[in-house]
Amino acid sequence: MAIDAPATPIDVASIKKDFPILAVEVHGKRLVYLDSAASSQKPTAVLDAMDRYYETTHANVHRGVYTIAEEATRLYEDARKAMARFIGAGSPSEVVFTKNVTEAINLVARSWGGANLHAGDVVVLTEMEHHANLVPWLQLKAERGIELRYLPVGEDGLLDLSDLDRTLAGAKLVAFTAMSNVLGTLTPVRRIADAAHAAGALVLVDGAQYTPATATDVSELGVDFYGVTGHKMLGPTGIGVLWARAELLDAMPPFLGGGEMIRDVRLDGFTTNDVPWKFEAGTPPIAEAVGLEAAVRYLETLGMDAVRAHERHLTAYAIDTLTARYGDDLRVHGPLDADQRGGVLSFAYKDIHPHDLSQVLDESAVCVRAGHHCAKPLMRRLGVGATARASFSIYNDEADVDVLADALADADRLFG
Amino acid sequence: MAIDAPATPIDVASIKKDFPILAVEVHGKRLVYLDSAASSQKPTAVLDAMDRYYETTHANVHRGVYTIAEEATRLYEDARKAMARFIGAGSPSEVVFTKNVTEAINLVARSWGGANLHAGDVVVLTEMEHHANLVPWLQLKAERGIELRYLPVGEDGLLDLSDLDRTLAGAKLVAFTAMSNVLGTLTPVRRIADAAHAAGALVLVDGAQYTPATATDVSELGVDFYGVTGHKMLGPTGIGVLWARAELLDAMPPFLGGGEMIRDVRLDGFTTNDVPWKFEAGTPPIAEAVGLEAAVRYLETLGMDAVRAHERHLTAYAIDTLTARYGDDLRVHGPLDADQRGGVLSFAYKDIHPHDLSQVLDESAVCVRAGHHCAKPLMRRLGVGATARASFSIYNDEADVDVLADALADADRLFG
Amino acid sequence: MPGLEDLYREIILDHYRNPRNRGELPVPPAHAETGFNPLCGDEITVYVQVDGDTVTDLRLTGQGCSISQSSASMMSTAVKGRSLEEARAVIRTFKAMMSVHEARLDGDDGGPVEPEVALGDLEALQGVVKFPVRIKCATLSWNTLTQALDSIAAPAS
Amino acid sequence: MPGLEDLYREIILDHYRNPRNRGELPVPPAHAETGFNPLCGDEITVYVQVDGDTVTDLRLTGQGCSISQSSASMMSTAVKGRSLEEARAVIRTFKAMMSVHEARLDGDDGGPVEPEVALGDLEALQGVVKFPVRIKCATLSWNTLTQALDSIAAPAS
Ligand SMILES: Cc1ncc(COP(=O)(O)O)c(C=O)c1O
Ligand SMILES: Cc1ncc(COP(=O)(O)O)c(C=O)c1O
Repeated sequence: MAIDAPATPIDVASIKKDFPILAVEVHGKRLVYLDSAASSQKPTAVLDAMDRYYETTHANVHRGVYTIAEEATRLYEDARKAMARFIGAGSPSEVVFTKNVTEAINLVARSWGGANLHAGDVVVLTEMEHHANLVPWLQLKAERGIELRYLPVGEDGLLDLSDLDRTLAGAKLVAFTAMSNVLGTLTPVRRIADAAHAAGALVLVDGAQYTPATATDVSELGVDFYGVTGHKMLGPTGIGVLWARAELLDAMPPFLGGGEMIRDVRLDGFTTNDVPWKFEAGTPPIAEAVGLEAAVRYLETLGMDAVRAHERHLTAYAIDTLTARYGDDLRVHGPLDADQRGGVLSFAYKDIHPHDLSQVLDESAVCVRAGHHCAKPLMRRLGVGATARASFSIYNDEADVDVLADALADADRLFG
Repeated sequence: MAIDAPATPIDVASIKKDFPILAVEVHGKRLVYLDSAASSQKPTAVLDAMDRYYETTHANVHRGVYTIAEEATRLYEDARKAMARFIGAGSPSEVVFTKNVTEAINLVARSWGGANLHAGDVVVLTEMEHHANLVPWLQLKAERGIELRYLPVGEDGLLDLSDLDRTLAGAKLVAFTAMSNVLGTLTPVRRIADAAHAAGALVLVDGAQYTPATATDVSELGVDFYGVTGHKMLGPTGIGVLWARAELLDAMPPFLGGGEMIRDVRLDGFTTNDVPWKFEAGTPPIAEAVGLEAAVRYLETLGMDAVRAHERHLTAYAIDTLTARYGDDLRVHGPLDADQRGGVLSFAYKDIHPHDLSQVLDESAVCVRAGHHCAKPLMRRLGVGATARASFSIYNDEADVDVLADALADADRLFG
Repeated sequence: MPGLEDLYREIILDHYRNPRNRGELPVPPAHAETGFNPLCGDEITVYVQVDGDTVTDLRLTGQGCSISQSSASMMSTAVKGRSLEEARAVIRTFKAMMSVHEARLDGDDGGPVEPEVALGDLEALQGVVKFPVRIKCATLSWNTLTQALDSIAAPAS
Repeated sequence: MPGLEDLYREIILDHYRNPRNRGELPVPPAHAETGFNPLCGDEITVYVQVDGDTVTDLRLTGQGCSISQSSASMMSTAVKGRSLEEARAVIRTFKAMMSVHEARLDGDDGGPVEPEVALGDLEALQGVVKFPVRIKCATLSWNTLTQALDSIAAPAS
């Protein structure tokens, strides 16, 4: 959804008021939430939309004739349309609601992969994938002997594409993240997708970090499968999205079996419903879809280009501030150029373990994540066991970065 | 969770005030919600718990050191404990959160079934199962040639167990509902479970309708796997539960792959986390778990024996009222004795199609479901294409039944 | 809120009570296709006999609500005896009448379409569009007929 | 809210800065076991040498936070030279000290347990129970040692 009009800058002071949790105090101090890459906070508009739904309209969808059931169905399907619009899908029927992006990727691995991947078939991943885009393929490797190849990560934290064509040769699928949840790296999606298609492979992109941070258009990206997760984009927990090109979804066998996804069931067999419902077994996350639509509308009102500009600025400010202040004591993982990364900043400070760092920062009510960030292979590639990671969203500003910078000095006092 | 103290009767007038949607008007009339078997309404306590969580505590669970992440983790794991207590589980580690009960049953079919069911192995189901407990097994039948046998439904709407032992002979699993979502029939869970175990089979019970309606104790029921779904028991959409005996869960291979469910991931393989997390790939439904705990507490405060007594009474009242008023023009499907059924009442009225009936009832703001209720094989067994179904919860009273009875007369005027 | 009289017009109830063209046709030479409404369980089987360029006969079996049954019955009278091309035009026009709101439910945003042919009695079904869930009832027989005509045009190899 | 000084006692920081018994032992005759903290990525390998009834040597490699490293270091000094039975008693007592709150996180409700042996310096780790997420850090090496002792007791066939 590219927006051509110049973006109105993000007004963080007013945005902060939309997020009730930011008024919370921890240890008597204002909460400085720098962990949006793990899960974003939710604006009042999202909570209100869900409450309003439960308080006026709730009923199970797709099966009721009465007024509120019809209205619940309409709201649920409207959320699908909003999501389709937000990621540039050709049609809402290409949008499948899942419980999170992890399920979306598993759905592709089990359904499309189950039908199309056989012993010896090649799937190309990268060294910077989240476990959500590693384990489903490792499961297929263990179960049916597919071969996995990895695009390496260079010293600069970018994907090393020097051997791209050879790595892609003969591959059936290339699956990779559009933005690293550890390094912040933005990957060249279109370039890899075009090369993959030229090699005869399909392309799955994990958009969990990318879509909350930038304008997304799946057809401009030129991909075949795309996944996002609601809770990282101001939406509720319990919902994710798989988008796939219609003809792929049509041809794929069903995944989970149950209500909603069938056309007919007999004691000896069943036939499946049309897409996207074929892939939505059981009662879907109805209120969560309503909440996700409110999140999408909130982001659309800000404009995703403004969101990107804001986070780009804040990331550059953070890199500048931290390195100016701590010099060689602080090492930023990944590209230093904010144009090449989203608002996710992994760093090492002296030799203080990230766990200890995060614990000390918590005393200043600063929330940063410490650990492997569900990317253990990348940790091994970086030669570390864990990193400390600060990540930014629309409700963060330079003052938040300054609090982080100040709080690092405390860690120094304890462990220096 | 059997409660021995005599149950305090349900005070519907005061309960109605806890459910905001019941104050809504449709076509200028008070909403009479008689579709709780499809999805129950939510008390303010549940919505408040989720709002409070998002407004004060939200962070991703299990990975953060900082205060609100630790608190979010505690709330999520407390919800697991509450759920364990509510269904009489031996330990919270036997409780896996899923997106709905459909996923819970698919998890057993794919994980346990994938490891233990081979061509020719027998799974016993019943003719009254919901598609959620049919399609996963039909998928395994199509994929690997397991054999399905069905316990029949008698003319009285009860399971016909006259041939039970022969049906169970050689079976590996018996999977059935504790309460029919169409007929309301309560099935003899313990008796079937004991017979199944004697025959060497494991037992999966679909508790989607049973647990919202009666005190549940999985060890008293004597089952091996048990599933429930949050949105039918006053909880939010987007969450369900699989309970299974610890040693079964321990031995089962993982289901979905991704974050949370791993111990270690390398480029060439992975090892799994402990139960229950082994089965919870990706960010779980955190707020939904918090909401579900609030729902469980709400039900515990009423007392499940009181809930059962109330719904039993209302069902008997409805059967009496409708048959007294409409005689042979109205036929109730399933057992007529309220002791043998929960608060779910499928019926046929003259030869008016259920769809038309439901449409006409909606004019009186009466919400009943019309259709196959995701139980097409049972529809065929009953010799109908669809039924109209009224179902009751704690917020329904005799006045609601009376409105239903009156509204049926309108249908008569139009179609009689 | 639209009233029930918008939905249950007299002509609809008449076709429901006295369905036209009920029954089967021998297959072959006729072609049979069964459609399901996965939402409510309605099933309809359309038997269609095409000779040369003409839909010479059309019969219906199955069960469903007043809307699905009367729509099927009206369809049978509207299509029987027509040329294949005319039959397709009727189907397109009827689907277009339904589509604005069916689209609403399905997610596709098809705009309104100019009517190609007069729909006559079938216009009574226009009231259905105010009840989006019931649109699937009204279109079930039409989608099933389309499938039948498609497989006559391109027989399975 | 407990303060950081409850967590980072001086003795803990000392063991973190100057870890005892770092290194490897030749396998065999020693036995090695690696443990992972799936939450944060900490890894620890415990090398343990048992001769007859005695834990004659114990060495540690791996990486982790101050809590996991100091707990491992203190464990090594507490267990080395002890009989197998004494070592197990130390493990049980330490785990009991951690368990009330670990249970909180895991869901198991184990009540408090009478200490079987004096824990000495290890008691400094008691402050960890106020930071439930860090308990997994403190118990990592202990769980790994338990696994090592178990597989020495019952060697894989
Ligand atoms: C008996 C029974 N089993 C399973 C289900 C499926 O529940 P869900 O759609 O929440 O997975 C239902 C309700 O739809 C039910 O009534
Ligand atoms: C890049 C990436 N992919 C996948 C995921 C998994 O998302 P979820 O846990 O919502 O399924 C995450 C976040 O945890 C992520 O950052």
